[in-house]
Order: sequence, then C-alpha cells, then structure tokens
Amino acid sequence: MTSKKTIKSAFESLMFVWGEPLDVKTAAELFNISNKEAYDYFAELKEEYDREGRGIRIREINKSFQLVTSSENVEYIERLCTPVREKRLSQQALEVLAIVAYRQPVTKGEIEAIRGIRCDRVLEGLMKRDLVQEAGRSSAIGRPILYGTTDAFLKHFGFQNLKELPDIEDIAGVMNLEEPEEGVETGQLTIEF
Amino acid sequence: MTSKKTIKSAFESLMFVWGEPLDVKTAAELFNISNKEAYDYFAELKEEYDREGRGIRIREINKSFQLVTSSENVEYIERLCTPVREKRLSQQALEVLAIVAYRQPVTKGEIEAIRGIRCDRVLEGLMKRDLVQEAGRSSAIGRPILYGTTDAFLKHFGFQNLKELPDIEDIAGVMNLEEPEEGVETGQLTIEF
Amino acid sequence: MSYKVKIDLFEGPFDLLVYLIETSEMNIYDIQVAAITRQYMDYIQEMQRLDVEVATEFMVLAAVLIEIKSKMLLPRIKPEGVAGGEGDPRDELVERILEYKRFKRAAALLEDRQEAMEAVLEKPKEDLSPYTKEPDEYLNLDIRQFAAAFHLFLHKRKKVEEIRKNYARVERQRMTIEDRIQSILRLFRQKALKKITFRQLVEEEDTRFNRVVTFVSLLEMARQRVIKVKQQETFGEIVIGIGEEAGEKKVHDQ
Repeated sequence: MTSKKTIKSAFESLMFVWGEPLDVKTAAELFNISNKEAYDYFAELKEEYDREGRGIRIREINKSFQLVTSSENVEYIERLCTPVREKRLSQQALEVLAIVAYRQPVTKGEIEAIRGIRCDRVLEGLMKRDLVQEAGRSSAIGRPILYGTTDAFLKHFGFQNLKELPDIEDIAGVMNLEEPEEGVETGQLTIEF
Repeated sequence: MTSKKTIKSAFESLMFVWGEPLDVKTAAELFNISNKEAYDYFAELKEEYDREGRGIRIREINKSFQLVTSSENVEYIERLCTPVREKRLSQQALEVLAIVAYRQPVTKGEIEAIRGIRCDRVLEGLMKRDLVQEAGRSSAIGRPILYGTTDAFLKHFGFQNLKELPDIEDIAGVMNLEEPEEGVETGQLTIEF
Repeated sequence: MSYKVKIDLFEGPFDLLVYLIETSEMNIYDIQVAAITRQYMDYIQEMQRLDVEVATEFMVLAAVLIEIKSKMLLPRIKPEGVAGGEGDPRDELVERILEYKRFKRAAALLEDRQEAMEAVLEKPKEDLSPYTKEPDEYLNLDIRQFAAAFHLFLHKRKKVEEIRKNYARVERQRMTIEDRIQSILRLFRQKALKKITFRQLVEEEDTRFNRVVTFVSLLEMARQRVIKVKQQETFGEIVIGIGEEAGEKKVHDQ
C-alpha cells in the first residue's frame, strides 16, 4: 500500500513529465487505487497549489489534471520571452536567408528539404523585412514560387551584386570561423537531415 | 517594488515554461533586483520543495535553476511512460571526461599521458555532446588547446558546480592501499614514455 | 593462458597493466616486474594471434616494462655522498599507475552519478509563442553571423546536394499517365501527325520513370482506342497512329 503522501508526490511528477492533461483513471490504475481516491488526491493538490499562491497551478479538464502556470504571472513570462533589448534576426532566419542568397532562385520546398524543417513563417518574416522577394516561378510541377534576395539585402552587406558574396569554399577562411562540430546545437539552429 | 512572494511565484512560472535551466542573472533583470537577491529566492524555493518532499524539485546548475522530477518517483513515471534519456557515456569517454573535469584546463597531450593512449576521437565525441569545450590555449610550446567541462557536464552528472566533484586525491584509501612513504609526490608528473 | 579476456575490455595499455597487477594480487609498491612483463607480453601475443589489432601504445608500454625489468637486474649503485641515489627503477611506473587508477576511480564515480541522474527528469520547454509579443525582431545582422549561418549549412553540403538531387527527381517523377496522354495527343494534333514511332516518343524522355509512364500511357490509349498500334515484325518498330476515338478525347492546350 502506497502512502497518500507518496502518491501525491508521484502525481506531481507524473503531471510534470506528461505535460498534457493526465487522466484520473490512468493515474488511479498506476497505483491500484479507486478513481475516486485518485481524483481526491489531485483535487487536494490543486487546492494546495491555489492556497499557497504558487507560480505553478493545477488545472482540471474533464477528470484530467494538468500543470500550468499561474495566470497572474503571464506578464513576467512575456517579459522573459520578449526581451526589451534589440532582438537580432534569429539563427533560423539567418540560415534561411543564407540558403536563399547562395541558392537563388530557390523554392520553399528546396529550402525545407535542405533544412528538414518548415520555413513558411521565417520566409514570411524575411519578406516582410524586404530581404527576400519572389523571383518568378519554377517550371517544376505545381510551378512553385522561386525566392531570391533583394537589393536591400545587398545594400545591407555593402555588396554591389550577388557575385560579391563570399565564395562558398573560402567562407571559413575569410570569416575566420572555426569548423563547427557536427551535431552541436548552436542556439536555435536545427539543421536536420 | 514587487513583493518577495510575487517574485518567487513568478520564478516558479518562469522555470516551468522555460524547461531548461534558467539563469539567475536573466531572472534578476526581469525584476530589476540584484543577482544575489534573485539567487536567494531561487535557493529558498529549492529548499522549500525539498523540505515538503514534493514530486517536483528544483536543481541548481552553475547559477541557473531548473524544475525536474524527484528522483524517488522515477519508478512511477516509468509505469506511465518511457522517458527519453540521453545515451550513457562509454568507459573511455568517462575516463577522458574525468581527467578533463579534475585537471581542467588541460591539454590533449596531458590527457593522453595519463591514459597512455590517444584520445582525439573520444574528445571530439565529448565536444559534440557539449560536455567538454575549448578553454583557451596553453602557454606551452605550440600553444596547445586547453579543454574544460561545460554546464551540460554539470547537468548530466547532477553537480551544482565543479566544487562538488568528489575528492579523488585520497585514492590510496579508496583502493585499500598503504600510503606510500613520504617523499612520493602524486601530484605533478612529467614522465615521457 | 589463464587470462583470456577480450582486448576491447581495455581502454589502453595502463588499463591492461592495472588489470594484470590486480588479478595477480601484487602490491602496487612492490611490482614483480619480470612476472608482470611476461603476463603483459603473453597477453599482447595472444591478441596478435587472434588477429586483434594491437594499438602501438600497447607496445610502447611493453618496451617500458622491459626496460624496467632490465634495470632491476642491475645492482643499484648508490654513489657515496649522494643521498638516495637513483632510486627504484619502478618508481615512475608506480606513479603513473596510481595516477591512472585515480582517474579510473573518478570515471567510476561519474558513471554512478550518470546512472543516478537518470532518475531525474526534465520537462521540455513550453511553446513560448503565445508569450512572445510580436517579436520585436530588428535587423542587426552582420556578415559574420550571416556567413556563420551559411557555413553551418555548408558543413553538410554534400548531403545537401544529395537532397537537392533527390528533391528534383521527385518533382520530375510526378508526371502522371493523365498528363502524358494529354501530351501525346497534343503532339499528334499540333504537328498534324498521322504516325509516330514508339522509339521517338520514348526518346523524348530522359528518365526511366518517364519512359515507363509513356509506355503505360500508350497501353491505356490503345485500350481506349485513342490510338492504333502496329508492329510489323517481332521486336520491330512500333508505329503509333491516331485512333477512332481520338476526336472525343479532349485535348487541353496549355
């Protein structure tokens, strides 16, 4: 027989790793207790979290329980997620921009195939910033839109034309970059093949 | 001026959404409080969670704090689901990592002298897993690269900081050996084979 | 041999040496060099006999052991007036073994910690997008960042090229039988052809996939009597002519 304290502690751990609402019935089965008992433990926990004014709360959704943040703290979370300081173009955006610059004209499908990750929003953002523009249609089936860089892009880097882009093979030398280690995650970059 | 209770509650919310270790400095900036103050709040929270035997705990990794499950509940979690875990390190990786951890900053040559065998590939693997990083250059001839451990190393092994590394200098005791007669220095060795 | 152990059990020459010393229960401060050297050499020979590649590092330590063994045979000379003299030829070896064992022990400690930490689980980051108020992204990129981003991508350039190739192929392969039927009909109409040979049609296509599509399309067209197919002799030229039903088949002009 597992003690109430142990079960309640376990429920916290379970909700934490589960993420999604955790079904009371599932939880009850794990400990071989009745649904009623399991429900009561969850409800007690929820009540404790509320009473103590914790930053993490428990939400009940149709006989399931889930850990969520306290709604009072939304403002702080927003502050954390949106730094006031100037935010730089994300690594993701940089990478898509680089692919467009060197591969242009290029379809979205090709960019996505190269990066293994969808890029609709990133591409949209780059177009909004006038760094990337549509550059006709591919003759491939479906005639997908081709993308290329803009004059603003050239101007930003002080290039006269695209031929001035650093040579692909030379880029490491020119920029004096260290060879990146495979698999190392640099910030938000996720190149997956 | 935000109250202590509010800030602590906010810290819980922030750690929850962030998932990864949350830097004390970042948290302090959000509330315009000193790093020391922020650190103390995190430490208090951590202590509370431990004292109450919660299913969620707070762990410290080099002035960052992160929510994790209580290790006691792993059995229950595994009844619910199979958590995704990092791959364990091989014996040789552990040996090289141990030398880096205790001798840092250390050159590859020094590691190889201790183990009597090359370690390029092992070291590369450890860097890929972000457990070891470059830590400058030695002033010795050829200015070889120095290596040190990362925060991910601390996290992987559950250390708050490097000071928590267990003592290995009293190895003689560990190995049930007689302490050698005086005059034998076990510290610095420079024997070339 | 009394110790048939696999080579890959040992991380290096010191690992092997420590194993041998420990299994023969020798005092580390009084290593019987002759005995241990013999065991070490036996072991290496056994590995070689089994065709296991022996790293040169193992041979280096073998040489060191042999050297110490030979020094042990010489009487130790303590020049008068010089305190201590040359010392025990085994000293350096003992030091190195102790040093190695120290880290072997540290590795074991880390291994235990690693296992213990598997009981501690993190949660993934929440989806932060609801909290990100219109990301105030402002363009502040410099050429280094830009190049770095591209460099990462280049790092896997070969793979990228492969993907690109595959990707292009996938696109081209999307030619369907419907499409091909239309294009064949168009060919007849536009050039006001009466006949065309199978070879001519197929030669237009550059991939095997498209040739197969062409062939299947022709079969389908023949079945629908849109075309007539004639072959004068076995393996001879297949001649395709327009069939009775061709007029009813709608031909879309692009």
